[in-house]
Amino acid sequence: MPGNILGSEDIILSATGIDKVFPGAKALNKVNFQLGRGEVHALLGENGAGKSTLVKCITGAYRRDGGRLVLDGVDIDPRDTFEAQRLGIGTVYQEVNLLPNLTVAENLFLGRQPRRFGLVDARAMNRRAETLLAGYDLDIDVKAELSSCSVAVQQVVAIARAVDLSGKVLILDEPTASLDAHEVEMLFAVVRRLKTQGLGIVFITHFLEQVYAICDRITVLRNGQLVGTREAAALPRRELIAMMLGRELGDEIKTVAKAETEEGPVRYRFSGYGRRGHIAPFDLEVRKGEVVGIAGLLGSGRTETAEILFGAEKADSGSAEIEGKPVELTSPRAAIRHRLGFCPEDRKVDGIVGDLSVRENIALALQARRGWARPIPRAEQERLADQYIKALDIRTTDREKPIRLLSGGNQQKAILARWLATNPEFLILDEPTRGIDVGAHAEIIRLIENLCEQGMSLIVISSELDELVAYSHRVIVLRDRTHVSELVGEAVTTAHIVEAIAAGEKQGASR
Amino acid sequence: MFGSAQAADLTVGFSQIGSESGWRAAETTLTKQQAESRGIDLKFADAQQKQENQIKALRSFIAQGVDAILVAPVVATGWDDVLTEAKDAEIPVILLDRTVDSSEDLYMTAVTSDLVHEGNVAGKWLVDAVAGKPCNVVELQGTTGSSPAIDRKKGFEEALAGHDNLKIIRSQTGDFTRTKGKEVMESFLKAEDGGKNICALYAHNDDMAVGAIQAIKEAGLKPGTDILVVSIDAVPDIFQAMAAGEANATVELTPNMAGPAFDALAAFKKDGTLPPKWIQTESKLYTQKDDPMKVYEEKKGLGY
Amino acid sequence: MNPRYVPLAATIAIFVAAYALCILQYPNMLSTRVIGNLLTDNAFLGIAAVGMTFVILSGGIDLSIGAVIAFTGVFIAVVLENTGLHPLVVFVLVLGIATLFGALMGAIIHHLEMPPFIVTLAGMFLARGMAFVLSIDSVPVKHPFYATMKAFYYRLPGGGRITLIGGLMLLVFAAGILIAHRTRFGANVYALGGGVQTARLMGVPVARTTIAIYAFSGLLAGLSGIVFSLYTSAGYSLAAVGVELDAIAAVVIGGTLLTGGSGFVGGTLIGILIMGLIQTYITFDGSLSSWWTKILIGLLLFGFILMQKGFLYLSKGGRRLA
Amino acid sequence: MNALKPHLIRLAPQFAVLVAVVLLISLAFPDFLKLQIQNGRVYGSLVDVLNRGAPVALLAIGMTIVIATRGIDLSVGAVMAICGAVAAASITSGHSLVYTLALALAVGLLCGLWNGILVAVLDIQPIIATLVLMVAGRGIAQLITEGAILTFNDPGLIFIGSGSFLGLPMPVVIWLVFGIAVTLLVRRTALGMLIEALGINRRASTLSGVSTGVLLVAAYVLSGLCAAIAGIIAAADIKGADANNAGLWLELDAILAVVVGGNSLLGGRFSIAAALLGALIIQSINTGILLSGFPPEFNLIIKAAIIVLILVIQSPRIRDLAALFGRSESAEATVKQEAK
Ligand SMILES: Nc1ncnc2c1ncn2[C@@H]1O[C@H](COP(=O)(O)OP(=O)(O)OP(=O)(O)O)[C@@H](O)[C@H]1O
Ligand SMILES: Nc1ncnc2c1ncn2[C@@H]1O[C@H](COP(=O)(O)OP(=O)(O)OP(=O)(O)O)[C@@H](O)[C@H]1O
Ligand SMILES: [Mg+2]
Ligand SMILES: [Mg+2]
Repeated sequence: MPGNILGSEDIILSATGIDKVFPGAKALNKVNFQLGRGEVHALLGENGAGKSTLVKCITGAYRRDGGRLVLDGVDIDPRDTFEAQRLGIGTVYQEVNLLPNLTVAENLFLGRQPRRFGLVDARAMNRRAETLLAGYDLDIDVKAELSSCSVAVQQVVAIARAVDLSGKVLILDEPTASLDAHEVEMLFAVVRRLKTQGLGIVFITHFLEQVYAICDRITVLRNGQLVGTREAAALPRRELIAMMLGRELGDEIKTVAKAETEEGPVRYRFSGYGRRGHIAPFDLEVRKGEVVGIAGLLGSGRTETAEILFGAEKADSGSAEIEGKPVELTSPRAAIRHRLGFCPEDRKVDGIVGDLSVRENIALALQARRGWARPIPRAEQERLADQYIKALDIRTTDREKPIRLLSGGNQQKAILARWLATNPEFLILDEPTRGIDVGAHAEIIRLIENLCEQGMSLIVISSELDELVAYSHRVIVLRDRTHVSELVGEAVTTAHIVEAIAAGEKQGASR
Repeated sequence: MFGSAQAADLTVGFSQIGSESGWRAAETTLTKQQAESRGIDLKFADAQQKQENQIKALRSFIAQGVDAILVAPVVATGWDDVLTEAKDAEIPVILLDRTVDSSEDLYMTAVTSDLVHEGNVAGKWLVDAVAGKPCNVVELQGTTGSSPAIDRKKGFEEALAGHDNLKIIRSQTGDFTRTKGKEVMESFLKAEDGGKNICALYAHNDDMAVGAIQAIKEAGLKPGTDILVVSIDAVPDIFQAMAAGEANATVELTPNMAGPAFDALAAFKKDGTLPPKWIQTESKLYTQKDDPMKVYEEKKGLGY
Repeated sequence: MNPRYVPLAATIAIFVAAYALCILQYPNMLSTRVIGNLLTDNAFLGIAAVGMTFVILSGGIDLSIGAVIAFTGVFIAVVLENTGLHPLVVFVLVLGIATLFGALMGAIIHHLEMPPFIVTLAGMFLARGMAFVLSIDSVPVKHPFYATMKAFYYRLPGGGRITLIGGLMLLVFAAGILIAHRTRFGANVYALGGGVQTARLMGVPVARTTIAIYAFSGLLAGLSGIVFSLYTSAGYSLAAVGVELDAIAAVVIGGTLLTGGSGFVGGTLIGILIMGLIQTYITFDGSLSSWWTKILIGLLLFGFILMQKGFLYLSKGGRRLA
Repeated sequence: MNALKPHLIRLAPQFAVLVAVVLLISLAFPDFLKLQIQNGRVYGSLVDVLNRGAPVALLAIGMTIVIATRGIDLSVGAVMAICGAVAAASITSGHSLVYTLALALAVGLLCGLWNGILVAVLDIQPIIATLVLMVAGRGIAQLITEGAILTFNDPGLIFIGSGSFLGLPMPVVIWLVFGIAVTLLVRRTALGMLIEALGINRRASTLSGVSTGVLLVAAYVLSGLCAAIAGIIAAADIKGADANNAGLWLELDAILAVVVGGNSLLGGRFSIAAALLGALIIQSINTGILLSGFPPEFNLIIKAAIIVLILVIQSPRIRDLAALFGRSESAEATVKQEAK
């Protein structure tokens, strides 16, 4: 077994023989994990491999069923995350785990507010919060409630909090899932700084470029078991993927020459569509079998565009047409009746129905469209669920498991399955590949391509420009809640998109 | 800033406990009628069964500067402060239907019946009715902790003391309601051999007795014959039952407490005569011999 | 203005407007007597409502407070009657019991993962049951110390009084505001209200906080019981029935969300005053029958909630899809 | 049979508790289990439990659905009083039985609609929204009866309260039939699942196209209907509408029944059958206390103690502990197998 590359005095955190059993599933099986001082250590694996579970066992969020934890040469057994924090382990959990009802500053300093005469000194706290966030280029009102911030801002806040908390170890569980390149760079700068301070950093992600950009060593898990630990520099990408999947993967992203945008008839036309204070009026046309990508920086209004198209937010100007006929898309229900589908960005809040089973979650939208009086027979639901569990490779012990017990990536796939089951003609995907592993990532992109070949129209929002470029016929670039430019056909390249965003930025700056 | 005192007419504040029973509603109706017939401006405050609300109401009557206050206290204790305040503001207070355990100089008079006495009258009737024969009695108590429940129990037990032929074999609360009266009676019947063991029922109010009578009938027994029924209050419905031979006796608690109160008040306002500290209303016993249908017709319209 | 404070501002605005309307109709309502009464008469409710605010902010509910108030009163009266203990000693004793009782409920809620609604409902049965067992009679308190405490008030010009208990309520509110907004414990309470799971992951000591919250609510219910016993000079097992619902209503009218995590202790004070105002208005009117009183209370409650909604709606300019 | 199995497993704890409570009572009072036929109807304490439990059982049906949507309905007691009063007022003023029943049920629906609109459209928190009707509703009921008990003699209406059908008291027949009907309605259609989804995550359900607003209103309307039936039964039972006391504090018993039935107050998964068992458990305790002969001042303590005991046994933590015991054994077994 590898792992003895470092001398024991260089090990800051060592987990040996960690076991974790959930009813019906063995999530971790005698996993060993060694984290060095001043090291960035990637923890990789497919969705449901047990990465988050291992992290939670280390931070005391879960009680481990077996194994030993040694921090800085001392045996530890944190009973809760509070204790782990005190021991110097700062963590960003996978789903943004902050409190929406507290202010940004309160979130940052919860449990360790600066005090004067025994009372919380709010002014000092806000000041320190501002300085802290300035280090991440985030200039927001720290007195605002967290719920008023976008997912991305929340993610940055969570990172800032964890970094500030970590004296010895920093654990980042998919911190970059909703960040764009700029924020990622910023995060890496911070990580490098911490590294020189001798912290051990655990980094979980599904973006392999990021792994190679910053990590020193890589540990791979599969099905709750340790596959191995390697030096990043000595592990070629192909081999890494094979370690993770247990098989070779073909082309990750087929940058196939996509079928020329057929100049077919416009199926969906939105003109002057907008909502005051949310998104400026825009025109949008989508053809049959066309994939329209939406790019932009955080908070540029991509999610709002999607929500308004789907009727989750009511448009207060403009009109919508489907095949030349004017339609009212004023509620999700109406949109679904016109065969639209919408896979939201924040799966925990907008997506999953936690206590319902995977089967019911998949059947939900279809059932809602059929109406309550015509239940989908149980057998049919089971067939549907099984079909998508197989097609999307959803890792679950069985289809009757409550969906909240699935790993993050697998939840995402189940939500996608919910919409595919309704057989939509127009599907809006907001960050569909967030938190999805390499294998499944490729699957989903293939799926998107298949869907549009079958004549489905798609709008895809993604922060991963490579991916966006790979399947989009057209890309719309947003800035400041305004559609600023549209790239078509040959012009759809990463470079052009970045340029369009930047041009917008310059434009904005000159204003 | 302060409202001009109404010189001509009297303004009287009335703090009523609430409206938890037909009897209470009748008392309210009669008080309003009495006030109207005397040209008194009655300020009515319903306390929703809460003493704190009654105290609040009294305070706000004082703040408004009424000429007198009627209060039907929900409980005997806890009135010293607010009564002192009223006294300081020189507003006479008359207690209706129950007394308080404050010092006597804090209120002008109390118009009440004697709750213990009521229980006693009911008990005496039963002692006489069974005439020395052994008799097992079941008791339906009022709301646990309420003063009528405590006093009517006490008075009844006093009347039975020394008559060893009478035994209270079961006693449970029926919350003064018909539903609970019926439910509890059902369980008494089950527990005492289908009711064969029970010779008489004593209920702390008529409503529970009416409920219990239904339970007895549904169990296949004859209320009034197989099981004697005696209760208190004299609400109209019990007279119907008596007329039908299903109830035997009831002790009247008159809902007209306000009449004597207003009389006393008028006398006081006229020439300062102070009434006696306790104006006791009559606790009249009605039995099947008293032409129950006639009494029913009399009482029907009183808002019970 | 920070959007956080909009509900609070709305509540205050509504209260002031409503009071002004009342005065227009009954000029007497501006007297210091009415204002003093508003404080004195609602003192016990206010104190209990502070505890309830914390519980609700944490996403829980405490249905036991009315029963605890009754128990406290009966306990004090019975002990004073049967022993030679000084009332202050009895107060300390009963506060200890009430706090322990609350802590026990908190521990059950946390460790057995049972819903607060049910645990505190059982607590309500238990506390009132214990009061019954102590005495079903209403027991007067005749200790001279009570008279001393009651003689302790500040006379306002115009005949109104700020009594000891009215002042105590204001103090408790001040302390509550300080604890809620200026201590780590307070922040943890809000954190629990935002989501127990998340709070746990963020390192909030969930067990300790939950137990402390219910213990605090128990303590204040006990204090409220003491105030009630001072207010009525008696202990009565049927006292304070349904006070928990009044307290909940006051908390919610004060702008706190029942789902937890959002609201202000100061808002609860306004809520209490609004409820007191409704009652004062009804007695000043004096023409309402028992049933119209209930209907009007319901309608006014509805009116206040509606106005608050209206304010929020206007200030936010519409809301996200629920 | 196989399809029934998960349901039976779900109901097992409630069954066990009910049996335990009944056995406990019959230990103290052996006649508790005795049933006999009298006047063509079954007669005995067990029937009393079913019969007296009718109002709470009916309320629990609606309450289960409302709680499943993550709401709560405090107004049911008051709505009972209103509907009982309406029925009594209508029958005494000479309307036909059918008209009377229709009117009372319609009023119940209306009350439910009011609550539903407050919760779903005005977005008021359920406790507070229904508190409005809880307070005002009793006033409305008293307004109808003017504070008195409105007595009636219509044999048809009385039959609903104390008549019998196939030897069973009418209230029992009514709640059984209604319970089965509602269960079939929600389980044979997709309503059950949609309500659960709504209760667990309203926003996600709305985004999936579920008409959450309509469902929410419907839940409260159903609760209003249940309260109306319960109110009619309560009035018919005592041949009079007691606006002051009908249904007083029954909302708490109904909520307790739902929870004793193992339903979560946080919404989501629900079982009506379990809630009905919960209602029976509570009624058994009540009847048992009455039969026990203890002085009434002990009623509350006994009730509280038994309920706490039941809930502790049912609490997720204790269940987990039990499961842990079971599992650690099986885990050991698998380890041994692996070793071989
Ligand atoms: N509380 C739980 N109860 C039962 N099973 C669970 C629970 N939490 C996680 N699991 C299961 O444990 C396995 C590991 O989940 P984990 O969240 O650690 O995966 P992961 O590697 O983080 O995946 P992802 O990349 O999708 O986040 C999954 O199969 C999941 O279904
Ligand atoms: N870096 C930032 N600084 C300040 N505010 C931000 C920032 N990023 C986002 N926001 C705010 O968050 C809100 C989110 O808008 P929206 O959800 O439409 O963004 P988006 O383009 O979908 O971004 P993403 O989906 O990547 O989070 C906006 O109101 C914006 O003001
Ligand atoms: Mg994970
Ligand atoms: Mg977005």
